[in-house]
Amino acid sequence: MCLAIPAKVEQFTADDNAIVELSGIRKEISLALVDEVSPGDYVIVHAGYAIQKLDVEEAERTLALFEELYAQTGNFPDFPQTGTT
Amino acid sequence: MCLAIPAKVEQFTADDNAIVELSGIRKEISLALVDEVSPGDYVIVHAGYAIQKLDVEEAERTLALFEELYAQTGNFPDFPQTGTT
Amino acid sequence: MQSSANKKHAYTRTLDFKTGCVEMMHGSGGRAMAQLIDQLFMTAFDNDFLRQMNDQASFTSSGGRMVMATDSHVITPLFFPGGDIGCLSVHGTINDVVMAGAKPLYLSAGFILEEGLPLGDLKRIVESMAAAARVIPVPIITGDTKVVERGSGDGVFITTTGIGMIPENVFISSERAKPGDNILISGTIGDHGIAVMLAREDFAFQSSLESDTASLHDLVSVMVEAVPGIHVLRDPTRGGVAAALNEIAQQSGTGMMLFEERIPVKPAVSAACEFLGFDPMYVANEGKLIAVCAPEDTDKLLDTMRAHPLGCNAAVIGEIIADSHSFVQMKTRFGGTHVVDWLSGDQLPRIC
Amino acid sequence: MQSSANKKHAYTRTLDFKTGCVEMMHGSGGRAMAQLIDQLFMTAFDNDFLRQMNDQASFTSSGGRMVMATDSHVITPLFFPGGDIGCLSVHGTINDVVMAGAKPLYLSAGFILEEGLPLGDLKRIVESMAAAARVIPVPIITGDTKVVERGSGDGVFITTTGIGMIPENVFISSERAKPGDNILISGTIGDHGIAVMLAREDFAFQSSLESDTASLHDLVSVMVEAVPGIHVLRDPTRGGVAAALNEIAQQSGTGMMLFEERIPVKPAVSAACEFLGFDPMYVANEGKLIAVCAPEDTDKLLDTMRAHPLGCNAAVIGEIIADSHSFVQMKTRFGGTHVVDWLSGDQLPRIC
Amino acid sequence: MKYIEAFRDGRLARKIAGQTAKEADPRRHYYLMEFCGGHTHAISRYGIADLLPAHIHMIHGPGCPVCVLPMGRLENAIQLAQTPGVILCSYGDMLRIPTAKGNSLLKVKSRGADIRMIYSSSEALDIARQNPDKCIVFLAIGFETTTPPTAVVIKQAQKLGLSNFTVFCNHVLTPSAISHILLSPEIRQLGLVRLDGFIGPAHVSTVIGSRPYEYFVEEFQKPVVIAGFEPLDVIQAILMLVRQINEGRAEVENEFTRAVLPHGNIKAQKLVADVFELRRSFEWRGLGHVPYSALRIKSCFADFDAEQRFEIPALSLPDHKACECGAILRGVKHPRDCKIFGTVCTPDNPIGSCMVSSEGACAAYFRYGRFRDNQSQHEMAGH
Amino acid sequence: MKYIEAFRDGRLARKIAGQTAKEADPRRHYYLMEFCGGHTHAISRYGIADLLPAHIHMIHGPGCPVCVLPMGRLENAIQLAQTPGVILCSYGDMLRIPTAKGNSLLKVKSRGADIRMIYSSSEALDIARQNPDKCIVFLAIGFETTTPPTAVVIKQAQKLGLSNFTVFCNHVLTPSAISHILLSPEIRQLGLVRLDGFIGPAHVSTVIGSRPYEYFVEEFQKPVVIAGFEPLDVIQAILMLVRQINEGRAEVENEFTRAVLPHGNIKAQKLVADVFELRRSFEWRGLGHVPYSALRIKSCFADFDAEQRFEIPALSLPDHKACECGAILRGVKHPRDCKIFGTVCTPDNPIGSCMVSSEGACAAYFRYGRFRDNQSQHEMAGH
Ligand code: SF4
Ligand code: SF4
Ligand SMILES: [Mg+2]
Ligand SMILES: [Mg+2]
Ligand SMILES: [Mg+2]
Ligand SMILES: [Mg+2]
Ligand SMILES: [Mg+2]
Ligand SMILES: [Mg+2]
Ligand SMILES: [Mg+2]
Ligand SMILES: [Mg+2]
Ligand SMILES: [Mg+2]
Ligand SMILES: [Mg+2]
Repeated sequence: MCLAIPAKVEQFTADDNAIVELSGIRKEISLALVDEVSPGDYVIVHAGYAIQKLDVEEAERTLALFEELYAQTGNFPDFPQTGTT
Repeated sequence: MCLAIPAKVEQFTADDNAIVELSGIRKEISLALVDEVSPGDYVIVHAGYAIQKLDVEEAERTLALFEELYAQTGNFPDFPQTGTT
Repeated sequence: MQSSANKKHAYTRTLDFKTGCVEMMHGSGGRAMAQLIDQLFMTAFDNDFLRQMNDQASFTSSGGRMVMATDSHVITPLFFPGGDIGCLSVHGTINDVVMAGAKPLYLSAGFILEEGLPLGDLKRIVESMAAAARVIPVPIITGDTKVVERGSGDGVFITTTGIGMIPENVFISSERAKPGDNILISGTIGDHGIAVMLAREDFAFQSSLESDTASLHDLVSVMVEAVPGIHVLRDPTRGGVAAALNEIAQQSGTGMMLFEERIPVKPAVSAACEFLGFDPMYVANEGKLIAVCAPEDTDKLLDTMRAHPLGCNAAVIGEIIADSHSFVQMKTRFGGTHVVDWLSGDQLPRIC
Repeated sequence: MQSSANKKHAYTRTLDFKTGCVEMMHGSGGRAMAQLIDQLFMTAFDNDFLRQMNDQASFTSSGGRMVMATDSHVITPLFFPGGDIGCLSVHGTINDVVMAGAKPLYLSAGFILEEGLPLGDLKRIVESMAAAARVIPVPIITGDTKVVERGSGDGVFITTTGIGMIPENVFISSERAKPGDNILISGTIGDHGIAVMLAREDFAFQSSLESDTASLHDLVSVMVEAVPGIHVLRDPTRGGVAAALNEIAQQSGTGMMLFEERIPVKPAVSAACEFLGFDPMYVANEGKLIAVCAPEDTDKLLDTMRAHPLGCNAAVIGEIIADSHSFVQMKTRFGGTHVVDWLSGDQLPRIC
Repeated sequence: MKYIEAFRDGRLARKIAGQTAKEADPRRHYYLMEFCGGHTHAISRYGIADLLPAHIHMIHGPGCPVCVLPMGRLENAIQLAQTPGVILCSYGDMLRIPTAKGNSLLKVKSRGADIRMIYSSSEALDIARQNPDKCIVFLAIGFETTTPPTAVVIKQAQKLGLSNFTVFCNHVLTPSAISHILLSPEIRQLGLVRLDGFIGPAHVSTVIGSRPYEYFVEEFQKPVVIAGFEPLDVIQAILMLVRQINEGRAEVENEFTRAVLPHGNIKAQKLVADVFELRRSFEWRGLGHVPYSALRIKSCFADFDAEQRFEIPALSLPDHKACECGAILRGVKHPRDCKIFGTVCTPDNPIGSCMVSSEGACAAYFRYGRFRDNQSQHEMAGH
Repeated sequence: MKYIEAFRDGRLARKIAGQTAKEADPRRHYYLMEFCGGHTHAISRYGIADLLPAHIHMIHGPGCPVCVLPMGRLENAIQLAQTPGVILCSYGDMLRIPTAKGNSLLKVKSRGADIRMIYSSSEALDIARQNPDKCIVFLAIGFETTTPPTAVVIKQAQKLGLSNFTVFCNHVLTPSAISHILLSPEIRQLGLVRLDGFIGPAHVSTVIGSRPYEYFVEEFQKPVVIAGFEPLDVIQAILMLVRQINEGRAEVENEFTRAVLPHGNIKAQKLVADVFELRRSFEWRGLGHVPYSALRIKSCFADFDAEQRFEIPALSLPDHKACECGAILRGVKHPRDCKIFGTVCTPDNPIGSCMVSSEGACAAYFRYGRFRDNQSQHEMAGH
């Protein structure tokens, strides 16, 4: 439920709106639900509204955690086989 | 101006309307503008209204007059020629 | 090649032709569209070409002079006395194919459906189309279906394209009309246009008039057999006989002289024209043809046409004359002459 | 045969392409229609076949295996980044013709115009169509024009039908897919559908994405020359790659295994799909093809495709497997597997 | 078609034409005006001119409602049709009349205005009932024949309390127009136009009767023969006019006795009198402002009067500068006198109103007469 | 796509999956419910189940707004859409949900109802402004994520004085639904369903924060790990849950720290509190009447409340009798337990709501899981 994606705020437009960008796609969304957003920030966009800011540092920390795990773990089971690959 | 054609009244329908007939074509028209019309009468139909009764006797009289003229007249000029007929 | 019958279907509920309607999903390339094609089009048109189920149909040609013709069919109402948009869409294109004297070989069909069209109506239309194609017979070998939003279409539009093969000794083309040639018509004019017009509810007409919609393939085939040297054939559809004759006149650089009293018109068509302020010369036909031939071929051609059920009211209605203005003239029953010009604008019912 | 240029015209005022609109009279078979055909269609498509001005076009065939394909084109907006309904209507049908490995020969075009369409827009569309046909080159040899009332159409619908000739040694058909065959795609997927979707004003998107609409005749011609034994070709249009693959799987009675990481998708297309809740596998393409060939032909075919401008992002995306259920499966980038089913209903933007 | 085809009999036509040729004095010319477009149409359609001797000249009068609607009223109608929430209903004839700038109701319809072509005034009422949230304006035009059906629907609308139904009334009166023509300087003072007699209206007369022409005959001393619209009616009326002229009579004669009574249709006249009243003056295309020549809706039906409901402004707009419609409608010029006839102005792209209706003098000449001049100007191969 | 693709890395996934397999106790089973359809979708779409050892079982929860809308409310919406003068606006997801009789908003749209698919609540407001003569009803559905945008437009409509705009509110609350599931007899008393832990909502939690789950963890002693909707988030959350279970902990943990704060989005919460208030009880499909599980529009915004403006009746309609959606939504049954799964009920002709949204358990199983069972049942050539 609740399809939402992170996108970068590029510039403010009228009526508490802003243009956000994701891989070259730009869309005008509403900032009515978030405070203190600046261009360059990432926001989580749902149904045309930013519903929360994305904490970039936390995102990197989570990814670093995954990588750490990757470095730690030695062996792991193979993918289960399906099809003829 | 004022395209209108004679048609025969076949039957009365609701709202001072009637079905008229001309060579197998039937159409519902209004009788709001004419008085004392009976089925079998001919009326002059204009824009969906009977605007006058057709006097059948007078029509026959006019046609008879033409025929009379036809019988009287001996010779008459040829059609002017156009095209290659 | 896999037949439609032993293919495994990805759907278990059959289409609801009783209460169902066309929905946007029937055109979006998913399973609903595949089902519509399979349960309706494939079933009604059933033939080996369609069963190839490729993006295109392939067939073998022996080579020679071929023809291609196309018509998009739009009509309100979809069902009218004497026919419907389904059979009309076969006749409309086949008649264009056979106006070259050609034998029709294959048809394609493109459907543009409006969201909300009852599936039952669509089925009736498709089956009427299949029946019309079967009697010729000409297989509908490939097709396409699109669905547009309600309000962006008008029930159904059908575009058919036909290809055919011209017999070796036949050379029919409108620029072959020559002064002295006779102009023939295969029957009464204006039946289709008037029948459709009277079927419109708002005019409150009743009549037993029917559209003349018919495939002329067989009539043409006996005509070219009898007189391979026919100069011109044309079906007087939109714009009526007037448009078809003006086209021939313009394309051949000739004029025409018609005789009003020889032009067959049903009394009911005349009467409807009087009511509406129409001229039957401008009213559409869908099962009639105009032929132009040399004077020496005229009797044979007329007899051949009259011997065919679709030509029993055939008549010689005029002749080609030399005229650098390409005027189509008509000698009226009354004795005078006037120009039968192209239709201007639309033929609208009028009161004056 | 009389040329359009030296014919005498019955009208002296030229069509007003600046401020004029399509009116009902442009479809009613009168002089207004003749003028539209002459000043727009004949001028843009100019060729000897059209100039025959008969109800049909005739041409000479050398005989052999021919193909016929048709597509009705409906699209909103009529003009979109990378193309318009005009060039699309040429590509859509030509691509179906060439998916048999055929050389395209002739096109027909049926127009359904909505009253009120600016004549300037129509001119742009027709000229785009003419340009698209010219580069192939394939002449548009016959056509038809209808006008429907405002509210009964959507600007313009174009149905084109194409015929082509299959080279002798080529036998391409979807039922020829065999377990072990490789599945190739000619480039990035979803460009057309996403570009058109983003062009819709109400979604307030901006992007530099363009439709991939293109004629694949030349790509196919180099492909069949390099590998005449190609088993299957199909252009993944409506319903996207998913629909095309499911059709092939069903028609050949095989299954498929795809590898997500090998499927080329532009980052912007992926991003738009994230915004809208779409899956690019279900998004339409108009200038891409899927090829299925034997493993031993794969490298040569892939190299040939990559050497062509329209195939520079070509990739082997999976292989045919035996599967009586004809499931199309995909190994995800993540390592798991899922079924790439037909699209259900319409792909609608969603929030959950 | 009973009582129609019998009046189109070519065999009789040639007899009557022969008789006319015999009786017409070869030493003089006869200038006869058919007031009505219906007669114009019959003359052109059946080629009646081909049957007449060269010294009988038919002059087309202004009796075509489409042709005489002035530019300003047409522009009013076009603006009404573009008013949001309005459905404009009118007869098919009206839709193609061009403004000087080439606009028309059909053109604004193609651009989105909601304009409905109707065949009968009662359809406009039906549309009003079916669209309670829209304002329906019935653009009413026509002569005395077409006015009674308008009166009927206005009364019905009042009875039904249909508050969304209005009529933009443009009904005009025939006798005033005929008088006006005879009073015009070209005829009275300049002698530019000679008129020896009139063919009187057919269907107008079924409603108003033959009596209104009596005053006219007395005042102007020109014979009038009321005639039906079938070609035999017309040719017979011509013969009757030739006879009156030859005999120096100026009387009202009635050839159309099968449908025209001296007093006309009294029921229809009463209905019209209930709903409408005379305008002091009304503009006619070609004729200018003609006193007491048109009707307006009475104040007791003001709710149904579009002119009041929409505060329609009085507009007086000039015709296209090259267009000779005005002079043609007054009988002063012939279509071939117009510089743009058949080139810039054609039935497909009419510039003036006379090119619109098939009853317009220019359209009739384009369709039915033009080829004769062409034939006399150009030698044709094989003839 | 920054901060998206990094969380879909298959190489890392295999590592985390390997770690999970290593840490999971082979002597026991782990029953984990992902409450949210977003997680269900990720699990199916990326084939996460293929990466998990067989003794970790994922149970699909009721977290799909489409799936839990009860029949009665859907029927209300369909009737609203068919009301003359109404334009019903809703998210694309809603349009295909079938009633027991197979009707849907898309079907009534195809039959002429004016239904507009919108992407954002603000479009509904635009439609209201562009159609002043129509009544616009915004069919609002969704969990805490989707409620704030509805609150925004209701406030804007009030500010603009848009009297033709109303909202048919069906917003529901996540924590009450989770509690309700854990209180259900199948779990509490019958022990029919075992639940060892929850993957907590991603985007719902960005709005409500992680705190609301604290009560829940204490009350029911089940671990909760809030996780993002990307596949790495999910697999990591599974590992975190396995660890809590192994260690006998029952805590709220947050894997989705990049977007979820303990207190959530306070601005959004305030807006929601301004406009909405709790309903005493609300029907959920599958769960029945759940106390304090939904919101209604406060009386100070009554003008914008479609329930009041249109006097929408309370309807309670049974599901299709063969449909097991209810039991599936409670985690009691699996799609394959439904007799009509994949035969009568398919994504093209869904019978129950779980077959509609790609987040529905039945649709997910049809698209992403079904072939596995087929493969185990049927020997395939060449394998
Ligand atoms: S041809 Fe007739 S209608 Fe046209 S501009 Fe000239 S006078 Fe006016
Ligand atoms: S398959 Fe799922 S949605 Fe369909 S009827 Fe069964 S339980 Fe309900
Ligand atoms: Mg294709
Ligand atoms: Mg054609
Ligand atoms: Mg045709
Ligand atoms: Mg197609
Ligand atoms: Mg429609
Ligand atoms: Mg034809
Ligand atoms: Mg095709
Ligand atoms: Mg195609
Ligand atoms: Mg055609
Ligand atoms: Mg439209």
